[in-house]
Amino acid sequence: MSEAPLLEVRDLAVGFESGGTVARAVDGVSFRVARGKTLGIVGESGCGKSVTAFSIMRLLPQPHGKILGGKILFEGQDLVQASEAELHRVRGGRIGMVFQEPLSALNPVQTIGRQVMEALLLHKPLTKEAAWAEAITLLDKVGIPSPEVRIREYPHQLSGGMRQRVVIAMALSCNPSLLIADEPTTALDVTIQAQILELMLSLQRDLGMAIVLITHDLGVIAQVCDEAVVMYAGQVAEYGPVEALFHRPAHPYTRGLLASIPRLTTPRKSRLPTIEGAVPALNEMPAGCRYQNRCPYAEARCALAPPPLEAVGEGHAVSCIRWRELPEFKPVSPAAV
Amino acid sequence: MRLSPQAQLQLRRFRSLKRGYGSFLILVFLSVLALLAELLVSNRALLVRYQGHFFLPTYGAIHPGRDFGSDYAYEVDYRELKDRFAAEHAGNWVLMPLVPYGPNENCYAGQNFQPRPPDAAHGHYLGTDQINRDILARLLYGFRNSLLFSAGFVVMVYAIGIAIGCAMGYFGGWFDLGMQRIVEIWSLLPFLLVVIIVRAALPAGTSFGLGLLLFVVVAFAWTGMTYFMRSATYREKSRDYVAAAQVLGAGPVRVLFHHILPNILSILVTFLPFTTAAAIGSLTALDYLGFGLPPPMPSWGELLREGTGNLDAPWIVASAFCALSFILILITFIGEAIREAFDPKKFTLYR
Amino acid sequence: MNSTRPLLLVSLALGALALGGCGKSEPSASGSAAAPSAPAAAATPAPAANAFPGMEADLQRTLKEQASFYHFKTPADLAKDTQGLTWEDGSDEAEFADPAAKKGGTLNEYIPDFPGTFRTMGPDASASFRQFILDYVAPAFTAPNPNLPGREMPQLATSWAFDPAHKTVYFRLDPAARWSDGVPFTTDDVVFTWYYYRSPLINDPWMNDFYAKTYDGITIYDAHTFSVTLKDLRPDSIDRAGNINPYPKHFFKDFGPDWVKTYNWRICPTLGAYTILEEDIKRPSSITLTHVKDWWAENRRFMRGRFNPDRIHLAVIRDPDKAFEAFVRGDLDIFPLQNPQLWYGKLPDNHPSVTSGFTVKARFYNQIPPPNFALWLNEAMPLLGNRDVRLGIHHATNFALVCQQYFRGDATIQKTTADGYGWDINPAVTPRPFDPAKARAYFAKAGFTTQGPDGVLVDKDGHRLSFTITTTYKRYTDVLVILKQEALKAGLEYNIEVLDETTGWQKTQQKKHEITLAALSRSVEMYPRYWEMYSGENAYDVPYLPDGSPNPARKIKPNTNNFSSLAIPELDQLIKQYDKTETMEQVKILAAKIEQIIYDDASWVNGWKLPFYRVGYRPWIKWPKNFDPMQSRDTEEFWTMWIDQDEQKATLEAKAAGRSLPVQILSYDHYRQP
Amino acid sequence: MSSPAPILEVRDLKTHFPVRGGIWLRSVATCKAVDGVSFQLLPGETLGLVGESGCGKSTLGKSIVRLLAPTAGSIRFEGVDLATLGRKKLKPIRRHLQMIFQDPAESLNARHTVGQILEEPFIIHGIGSAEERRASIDTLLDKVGLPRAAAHRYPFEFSGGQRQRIGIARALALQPRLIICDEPVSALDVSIQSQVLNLLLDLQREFHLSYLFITHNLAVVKHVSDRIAVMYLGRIVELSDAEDLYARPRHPYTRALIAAIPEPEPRATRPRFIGTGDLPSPINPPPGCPFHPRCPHATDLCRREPPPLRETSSAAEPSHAVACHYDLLPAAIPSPLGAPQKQESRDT
Repeated sequence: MSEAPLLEVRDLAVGFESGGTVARAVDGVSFRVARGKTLGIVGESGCGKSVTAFSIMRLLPQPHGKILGGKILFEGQDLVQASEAELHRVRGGRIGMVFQEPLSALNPVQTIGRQVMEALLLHKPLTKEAAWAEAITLLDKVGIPSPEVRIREYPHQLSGGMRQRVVIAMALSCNPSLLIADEPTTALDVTIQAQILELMLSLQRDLGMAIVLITHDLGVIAQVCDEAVVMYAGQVAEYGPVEALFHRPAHPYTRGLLASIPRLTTPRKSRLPTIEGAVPALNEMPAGCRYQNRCPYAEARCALAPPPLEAVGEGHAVSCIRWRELPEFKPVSPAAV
Repeated sequence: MRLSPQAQLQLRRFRSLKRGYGSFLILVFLSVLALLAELLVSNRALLVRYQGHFFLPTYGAIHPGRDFGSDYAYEVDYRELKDRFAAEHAGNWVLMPLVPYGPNENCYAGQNFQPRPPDAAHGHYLGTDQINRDILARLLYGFRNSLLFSAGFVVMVYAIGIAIGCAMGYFGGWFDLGMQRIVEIWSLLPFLLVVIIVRAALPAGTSFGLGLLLFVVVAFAWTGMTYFMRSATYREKSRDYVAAAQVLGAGPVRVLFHHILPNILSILVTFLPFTTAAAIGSLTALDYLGFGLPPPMPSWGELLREGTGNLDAPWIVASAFCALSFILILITFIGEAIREAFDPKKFTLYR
Repeated sequence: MNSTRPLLLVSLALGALALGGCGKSEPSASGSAAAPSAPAAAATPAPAANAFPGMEADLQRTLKEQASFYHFKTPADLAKDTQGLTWEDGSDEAEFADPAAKKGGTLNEYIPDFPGTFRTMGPDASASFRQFILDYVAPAFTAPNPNLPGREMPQLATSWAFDPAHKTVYFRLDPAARWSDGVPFTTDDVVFTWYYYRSPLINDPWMNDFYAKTYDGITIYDAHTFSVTLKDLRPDSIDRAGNINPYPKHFFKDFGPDWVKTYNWRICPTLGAYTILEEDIKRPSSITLTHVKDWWAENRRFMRGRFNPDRIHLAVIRDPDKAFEAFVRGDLDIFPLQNPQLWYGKLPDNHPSVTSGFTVKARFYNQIPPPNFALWLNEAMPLLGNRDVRLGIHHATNFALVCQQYFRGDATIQKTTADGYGWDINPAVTPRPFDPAKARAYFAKAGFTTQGPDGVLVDKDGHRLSFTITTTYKRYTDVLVILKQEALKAGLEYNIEVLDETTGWQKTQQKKHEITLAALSRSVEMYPRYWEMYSGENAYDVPYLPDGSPNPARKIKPNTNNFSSLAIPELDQLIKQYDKTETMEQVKILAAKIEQIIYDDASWVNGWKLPFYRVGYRPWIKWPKNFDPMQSRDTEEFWTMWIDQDEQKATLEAKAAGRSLPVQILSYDHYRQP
Repeated sequence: MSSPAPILEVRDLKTHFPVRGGIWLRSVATCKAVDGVSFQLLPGETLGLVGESGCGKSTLGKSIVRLLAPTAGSIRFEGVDLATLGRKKLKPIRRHLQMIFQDPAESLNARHTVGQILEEPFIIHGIGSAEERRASIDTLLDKVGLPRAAAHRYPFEFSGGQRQRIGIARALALQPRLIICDEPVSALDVSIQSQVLNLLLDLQREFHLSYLFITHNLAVVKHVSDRIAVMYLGRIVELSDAEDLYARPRHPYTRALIAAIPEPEPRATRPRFIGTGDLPSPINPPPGCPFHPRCPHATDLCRREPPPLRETSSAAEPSHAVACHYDLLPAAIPSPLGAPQKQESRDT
């Protein structure tokens, strides 16, 4: 990973203004995405993972959301400083986006063909006929059966999985180099989820694009990502290659998460390890490590200063000052069915 | 009853919205003034001292002229009485209200009927209308009529709208279907035409007073409320807290009154200012067209009509227009503030 | 007034004409609505549409079937028939128009609505527009001379002769008369006119009935000579026979069962001065009348000097206030200012438009029966059947104050129900004055002795002395408000109910009102009418038992103008006699008796009348020396004004330059009655 | 198998909804959300009910607590058939039959304090004086691990996990014997989910509760259940001991489900089965076996005849029923379930 990354987020800080005060929903987040790779951002609700994704596209809810600092370098261009016109070229052109709820991402009164076509025409100099043909090709590519028929249908006539495929087709319409997928499978059933994930991976292989996948599901991360960022309370807790993260988690939070998920291999009806307590509210964040109130290993010094990101291994970093002192993590035995 | 913290929060937020809260205070103040109109603007004296006795004529039965030494059996003219007592120096006196004119009274006895411009010397601060009635008095009493009308309107529309709308939303099925069709047909009836027809159908001698007018207007205004109540109930009914109550064994009455209604209360409160404005608007419109309150009941619509017909006497239309706009603006500000205070979006900034 | 409906002008809404500041906005209620519902004698069941053989065939069939009505004789017979009769031609009477009037120019006026039809008969035909194409402009055979009550003036007839013995009037028509489309006017049209009025197809039973009851037959002698025979002899027989507007037979060749539709927008050729050209119909904003080219009657006596403007532009302005503004602005040339709110309030003498001389204000005292504004007490209602209550109401109703302060002394209280016919009908009758004490005495007699806390009298059963006054005159609401305030002094409460025209009219016609403020407009006639408003048969279905006592089971008769539900046998007898009288002397004696009974009954509370009409107009509009004829009700009735185009130009230039012209506030009081 | 009397016995339960259309809202079709479901639930046992959205699992749960009226079949709760009982007669039974809902934010009335919410069951059933009720509320809050002061606060002041505890406390209030858990942890974050699951398991042990545990999460359901029923299009397609189901899934659908679980284990080498197609609509379920349009092994028989739920294990083994015409042993599963796919591309 010596070459320049496709996307580099540096020290990103995002705030939401309300009644005169600004709550920092994302605070000092940094990560990189290499070309053709998949980066997962995982965390619980409110940890800032979606805000980070929206910040990359500069799609924060206005007028309350603001980027307070940091850089978002995409193909060498800082999107934080980019003008609206430049952003417009980037969005849907170089970066595609897939949302959680496909139904709300589609216009209910237009056929899916028109919507895909529109996405195409916005960024490519095509005739209408060519765009139409291209739309059919795209729909075929995302695995929609008999696309020449389906193209005339309306979103409500499709199933959730098919809709998500359409959204992906729109995101792909201009051969983006980066696809940002915000919880793309959360609203879908397991079997459909597996299909969509499979589709995204195969498309990535074919088109060579990078993917930023935002999810709360560690299983999804493990299945499809190369690297992952674990976020907690607006900050990066740990990041690294998925193998390292799942087998040698360095942050107590990552460990807690991994332990608390029931797996097929977990003894039935056994007590699950838990993370006690809850995430503090944004305006009640403690000084120092934000995880300290829930951390079984917390000490007085954890409250002194925010822990820096320390390198643990190749591309693996953790934001915990005690990571070296933690007991060894017992990896879960590989799944066997 | 303790306000729920959400309600307290909403109340606090409403108070913090200066414009809306200020408008609310002004409106309350004006309403109190209007309700006490007789003490401020009236042709009846506040206090009369006559032959050692005190009289409080403001409220209650009329005093015929004979009671105070005049020779007529109809109500005494207190202004005249005041002058007479003052001239007699017999220890009798009369205390008149700030504006010593009634809303229906010809204030220039013996002179031509014609609009007269504002005349502070005579106490006609806003002038008179074309039959010499004090405009300030008519404005104030007209405002009271509007207030009473809208209060009654809101209560009745809410009562009917909530009852029918909630029943439709809660019971659903054929009842809902049937009522929906009825409501649709009912709300298609041309309101003004029906008011005219209803008036004609009433037996002679029935004066079209505030109550009856209210009844007729409400009879055609309740439908709008049912739509909101129906859909709100429908939405709330399908939420899990209702299911939870049902699983606990709660019956429809408990579910409706204990669970659903408190949860749609905020909709009702949000609609309140707009319903009030609608009531004032429709009363004014009906009066303007001459299908509202029977003359000579003071009303803003009537003043507006008279004013627009007498543009050469601009103080009539100006008074009515300013008063109406002012009140409607106040209500709009209040409504805006309530809506903002109740805005659920305020609770969540981002997901 | 020259009307095709000499007897049916008793219509409620027209009452406004004389008094209303916006009088023109009042449509006259259809005569048939006010008509007794007696079936038309001449009416036969309307033939089915497909069975109608066409107008010409139907006319021939009718002439054959009704040979006792339509007579055809020769010129030779005429000499025999008119032997010994004197032919009159009105030549000894002075004209009222100014022969020096200048022709030309455009007059701008307004109508409150675009007409619903150009027909002058049938549905929608009696809207205010009709006066511009018929009532005020189309000539009849003869018409009453507005300066000489009781005398006729020539119109289409050059001369006429009256044969009282045979109740017949002979007419010689002007051979030069021709319709505006050039077709000569002949007795063919006269025959058609009677056929038309008597045809059930016109959908107007009242008209059918009237033409059946009034006329016994017509006789045609030649193309320009005919006679009309009346059923009864009345003091105004000549007018009854002569004051009829003929219709052009050639235009009605498509007349049939669906004529209401087919003729709705066809423009009827006229014998009068003005017609409508297709290109001047600007729906919905205006209509323009154009003077007929080479009008046959241009130099005829009683026609010359009239109908002077070339064009009359009628803008449609629905809102009277807007219309007034348009007048002040200069968009309209003439505007009625009858209402004191207009004359004194909106256009006072010191109004810039008046002081700059751009608007002339004129008051013209006329002599016509005014609309009889009054409170009509419905005796069929509880309490109002009690004469003491009615007398109390008389004394508790302060119309004097209305006349003095609301109408600023311009109005006077009506003396009888029929003022304005040129003679004092009953000198013994005087309106009862406003007197709260007297009123309270009468109310006490009726049992209303205690005064409630609100000042309203209450009887021992707890009935409040409270009545609702129903009216359709929105603009007189203030009058009622004044009456209400005053009545409270007598312990009487009036509730005011202002209804729209249709509903209010219906309510009073159904006799569902307690009291109504209403007026019946009356045409300019020789003597008043009583039957419609005061006869018992218009109050109840069977008013009396055979012995003459009131029928206890009688039912209110709806759709009549007896607003007081008056049923007095003695009065009915008098009215019956009155309607058969042949001489004016008899008429006067009977009318005095009738008025006395109505007065004594006290169901009619005398309202106000205005003895003039008032208008504002531009200084370039000129009038004859005496302004209008004595018996004119508004400026358009006789079309005596003319436009001085030079002065118009000068005035407009002066106005543009901001120069003032002489102030003109005129009063023509040579016809003013003491 | 001699077992104690079942606490709940559902037999051939059907819950159909008319699909209305046109201005008169005539019934134009029937949505067969639950179409002939039978199972038993023993005291103290957890039966997991798993399936994808639209399979009818929630409808089944709601039918059992009679939030929905079943169309046919019986629901015997401790011997009493609830399916046809009126509201009045149902009320005393409801004390023993409670429900926990998916979204605690939705299932708690935002206008009531936690105290009011927890007091309501007692008020509805007229239990205890005000004093006693307050004491009960304190006990309940202790039980679910919330501070007693919570009684005076409102639901929105709590986090998702705490709210679900309130919901659980409410369900526990009347000391039920059976609780229908309708996706109780689906709306919760991972770290909270385990807390709630632990609580549910603790409570079960303490009060000898029976759970009908409805979820779409196969890992969760395996963790909490004794037995598991897999639903597909309104029917149970497989019902077995929990361990056995995962070890030896017999229905192709169950296999597809298990294969689709994203295990939090990179480089997992489980056989992957990516089924094609979507769940058909329960309004027009396919004839024959409802799974046949998606089943790689479907035959004409499958297309023609709906397979009954039949026992496949021998008497010695725990019961394992499946609704499939064929005995598909793992070895017999052909290629789509075969080699792991798309692994190599990620090993750079």
